[in-house]
Amino acid sequence: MTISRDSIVDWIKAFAVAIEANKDYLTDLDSAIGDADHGANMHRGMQAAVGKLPTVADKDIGTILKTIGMTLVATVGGASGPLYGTLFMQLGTSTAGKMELSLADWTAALEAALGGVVARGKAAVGEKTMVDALTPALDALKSAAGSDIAAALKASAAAAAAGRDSTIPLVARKGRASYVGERSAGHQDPGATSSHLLLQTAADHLK
Amino acid sequence: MTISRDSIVDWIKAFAVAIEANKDYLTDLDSAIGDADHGANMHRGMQAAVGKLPTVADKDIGTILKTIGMTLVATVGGASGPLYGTLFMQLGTSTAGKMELSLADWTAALEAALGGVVARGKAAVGEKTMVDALTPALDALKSAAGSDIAAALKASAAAAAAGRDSTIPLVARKGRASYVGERSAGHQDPGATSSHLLLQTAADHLK
Amino acid sequence: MKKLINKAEDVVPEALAGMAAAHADMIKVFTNPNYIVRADGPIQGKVGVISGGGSGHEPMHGGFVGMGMLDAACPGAVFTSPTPDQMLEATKAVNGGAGVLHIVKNYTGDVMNFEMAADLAKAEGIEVAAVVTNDDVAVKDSLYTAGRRGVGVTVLAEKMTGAAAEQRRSLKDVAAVCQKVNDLGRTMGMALTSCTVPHAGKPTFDLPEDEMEIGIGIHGEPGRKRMKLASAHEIVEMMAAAVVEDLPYKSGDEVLAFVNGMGGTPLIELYLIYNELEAYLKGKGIKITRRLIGSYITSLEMAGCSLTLVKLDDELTKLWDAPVKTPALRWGA
Amino acid sequence: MKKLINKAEDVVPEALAGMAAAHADMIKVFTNPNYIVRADGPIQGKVGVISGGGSGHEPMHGGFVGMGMLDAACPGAVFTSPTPDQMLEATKAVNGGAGVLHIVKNYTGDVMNFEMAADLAKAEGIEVAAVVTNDDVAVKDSLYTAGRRGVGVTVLAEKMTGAAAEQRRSLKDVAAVCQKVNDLGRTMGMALTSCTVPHAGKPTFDLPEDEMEIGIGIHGEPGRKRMKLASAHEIVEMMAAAVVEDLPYKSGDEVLAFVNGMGGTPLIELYLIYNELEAYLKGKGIKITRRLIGSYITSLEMAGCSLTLVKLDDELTKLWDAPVKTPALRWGA
Ligand SMILES: Nc1ncnc2c1ncn2[C@@H]1O[C@H](COP(=O)(O)OP(=O)(O)O)[C@@H](O)[C@H]1O
Ligand SMILES: Nc1ncnc2c1ncn2[C@@H]1O[C@H](COP(=O)(O)OP(=O)(O)O)[C@@H](O)[C@H]1O
Ligand SMILES: [Mg+2]
Ligand SMILES: [Mg+2]
Ligand SMILES: [Mg+2]
Ligand SMILES: [Mg+2]
Repeated sequence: MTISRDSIVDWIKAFAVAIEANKDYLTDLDSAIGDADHGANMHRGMQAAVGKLPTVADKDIGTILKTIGMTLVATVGGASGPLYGTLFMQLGTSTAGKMELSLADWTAALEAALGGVVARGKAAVGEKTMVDALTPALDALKSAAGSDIAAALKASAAAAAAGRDSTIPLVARKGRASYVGERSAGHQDPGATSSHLLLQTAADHLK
Repeated sequence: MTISRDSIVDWIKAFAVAIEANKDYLTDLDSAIGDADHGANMHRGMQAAVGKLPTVADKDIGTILKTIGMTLVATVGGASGPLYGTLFMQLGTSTAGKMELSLADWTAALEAALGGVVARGKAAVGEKTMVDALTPALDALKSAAGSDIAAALKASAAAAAAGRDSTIPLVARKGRASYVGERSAGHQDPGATSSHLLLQTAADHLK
Repeated sequence: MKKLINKAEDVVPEALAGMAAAHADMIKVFTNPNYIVRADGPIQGKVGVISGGGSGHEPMHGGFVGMGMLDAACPGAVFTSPTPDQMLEATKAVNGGAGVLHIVKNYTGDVMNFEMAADLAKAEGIEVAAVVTNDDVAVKDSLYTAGRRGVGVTVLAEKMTGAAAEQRRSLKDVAAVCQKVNDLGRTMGMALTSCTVPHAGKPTFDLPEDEMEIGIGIHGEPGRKRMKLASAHEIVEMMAAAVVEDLPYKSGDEVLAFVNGMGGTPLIELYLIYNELEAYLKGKGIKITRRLIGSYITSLEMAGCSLTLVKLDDELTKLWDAPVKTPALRWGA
Repeated sequence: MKKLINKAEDVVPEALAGMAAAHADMIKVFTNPNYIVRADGPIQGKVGVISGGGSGHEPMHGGFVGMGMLDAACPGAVFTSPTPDQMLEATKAVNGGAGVLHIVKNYTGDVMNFEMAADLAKAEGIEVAAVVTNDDVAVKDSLYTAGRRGVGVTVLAEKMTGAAAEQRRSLKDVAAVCQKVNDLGRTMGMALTSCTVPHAGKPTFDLPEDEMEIGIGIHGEPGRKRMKLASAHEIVEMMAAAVVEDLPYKSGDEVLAFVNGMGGTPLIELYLIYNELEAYLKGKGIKITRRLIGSYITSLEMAGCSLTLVKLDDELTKLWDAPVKTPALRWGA
């Protein structure tokens, strides 16, 4: 069992659809502790990314994912632009030349992606950022090593959901939400929420 | 029976109190068809006028009324400043040197005052201004010539009230309310309203 | 009422004190009666140019006092014409022997108060001329009204008139420039929200969340009509058409375009409006050769804008380009 | 949402088109990616000074492009940091061989995007330095936050840094001036009302009619605390105390005071606030020797203000006084 290139393309599209469906929700979350643009930012970026897909859909997975990353860097802006851009560029670097991915490939790619996000944003778990969704998702993937891909992806999405929820009580220490200090507690982090969507659509579409 | 100097002073004070009590009401009327300042304008002016009273209360009626007029010109501003200023200055000119007024003196003084207002503002009856309250008040005074002063003043106040009410259906043709054209119909004119207060307090206090 | 103020009655004196403290290099502020003069005036042999009106329209007029524009401004209470004593003192203060021009916006109160002041000044031997601005096309100009309101053109007229005075032209010539700007200028305004007069404490009018007022006055006076909120494109089309057709401005005309914010409108929206206006005028063959974009004649915190055009010729263009150094308008100095 | 716009997604490009049309004598606007450069640049031998950030803060930064201030500005989406490709193109466009300085407001997004752009520019052989402004005393500066936000000081730093670059100082010196202004500057802001991000379509936060938010950010980010609406006197006392005590500014200090409107605040209120600020500082023995009053770093239509102080010495005073000719700030030219 492997993850096909076409399902990677499907996943990108599905993520764009999920972002569109959750645009106002993400923006509402960002209104509470940020500046009310996370939904619009991600939507603008993913629309551009989907627009770029036809030019690379027949290339290898690494090229596709790198292109998505570069597109996001050039269109999203804000904090999420460099972070999601780096995430996809690292996914792409890790999968360069591949036409399909094993579970181990995918796990390694996500590890590289998370590494890139942390290198760029310097956030640790517990600081109320997308890292709080991505880290448990990666851990779940690692724990599922050797098992069925669908099950592993599902476990990783579930872990991302739990990670997302874990941000609610946290006091933000990174990004714009850190400016409100204690008042950020009680609100769900928008970036962790979009990151869960990323991994949920991955579980739903990668095969 | 005559009107005493002291009752003239009382009247000025009572008019100031009536303006204060109706400040928000006058401003509300001015909000609908003007610029929401008639109450504040008249209040500012009458406070200053009352403040000036002690310096002239022992002078003749003409001096008192002229001083009030000049004070209003220098403190009210807007359309009502020159108009009420002129009104009082003309009352003063007409009563120069007098220590008491007969009904005929008062009627002549109001005639001069209205003449001054019309000369300055060029409004005719029916154009939705203070002239609509002052004109019938003067007419009522004239009709009451020879009768009891109290009754004449009462009739003149009642006529001013009717004149004030007559402005409601009118379309404004003078002053700021004329800018709204047809939309001014249905609203009571603020200046006619304050002019009624002027004549009502006269009826209540002149003796 | 949400305002950065102390007591309603202290708004004007305290803001004037702030202006005085901030701009001592350009202006001097007198109180009781209130007026603002150029720090370097009176200038012998130069016509003095004065304006004034209610407060709440800042920077107009006080922010326009200085080299190349006004010699004095008389601020009244909020939205209330100043009084003759202010204008008289200002007239005397700026009199350099060449006469004084009063630029008066066409409101009954302003006109009457300036008239009384001019009579008093003339009685003291000062030559006074007056020009009444009345550029607001939203108001029907007929025998049955107080005529059109003076709005946006006033700002532009003050600039060009001030430049003419700076050239030591005669009172008659300076007044003629002012009259010419007024005659070649037209304005239309609109509001998205009401303003709140400090003394009144509540909005002058209510405007539902999906409506706007077209043809609003600068004191929150009701306008031509209330309509459903429209796009910037439609709003500009509607307002610019009313302005263009009124003079009318014709294909081949060169104009000064003034996109003005009413006080609560952010600059990003004014630039967007300017973009629409230029496109609209281009379609009519009218060329914008000079422009002013910003909040210069305001209505407290009202959100909205006004569009003003002035047809330019060589003389007016040069007067517009001439140096000006005031708190609110400055170039070439 | 009441705005003078067409579609939410067209606000930034249409406003940029308006700026381009309005100020062709001073600036050139490029699109895809979006950036604004001086019409007369690049200038050989002069350090290029660049800034950028989300839109919605107009006139910052685009309105500050021109002689004596910025060589380029990169406008992002509303309240969203621009992207590295914009900054890279702008950096290349203004490079006159003496290096390029990036002035970056301290927001995670801005810092990361500018870092990426600097890496790309360096890879193309352009010398790049960056100064991050972080003057907002409302935010706790600790290891556990993203640090203080860059706010009002940015405007003043851009002016003085631009003046230093105009003198042909080296990249190191120009960056040092910028750093110095930032180090000597502190700001605090407050809001009376929320702003509405066009894409969001509704206010970022709700503020009851009798409350205000102290320590607000320029993106409508929540501030230090929410309080009952207070008088201008109390508001200034509270904000100025936080600013003064932070550096701290001391008796005998000379300062540049910047009273900034958030976009929906009328000028009359800003002058009233300035009056309070000057009185407060006088009480502390701090002397305002230069000042800026107006809406220069805004948050769309938010009502509110911010107070910025920069401690001045001879060098900074001269840099402040140096001629500047941009759409939004202009003197001596
Ligand atoms: N330093 C960081 N590391 C990781 N994630 C971060 C960091 N800073 C912010 N984020 C994420 O970015 C999200 C906000 O993105 P967005 O609203 O698009 O950008 P901005 O904060 O610039 O407006 C936050 O919810 C958080 O998850
Ligand atoms: N030309 C005029 N003649 C007589 N009265 C007038 C004239 N113009 C205005 N008024 C009166 O003045 C009143 C408005 O006064 P006020 O609100 O104080 O001044 P402003 O209109 O300048 O704001 C109107 O209600 C009207 O009665
Ligand atoms: Mg955000
Ligand atoms: Mg009125
Ligand atoms: Mg008035
Ligand atoms: Mg943002």
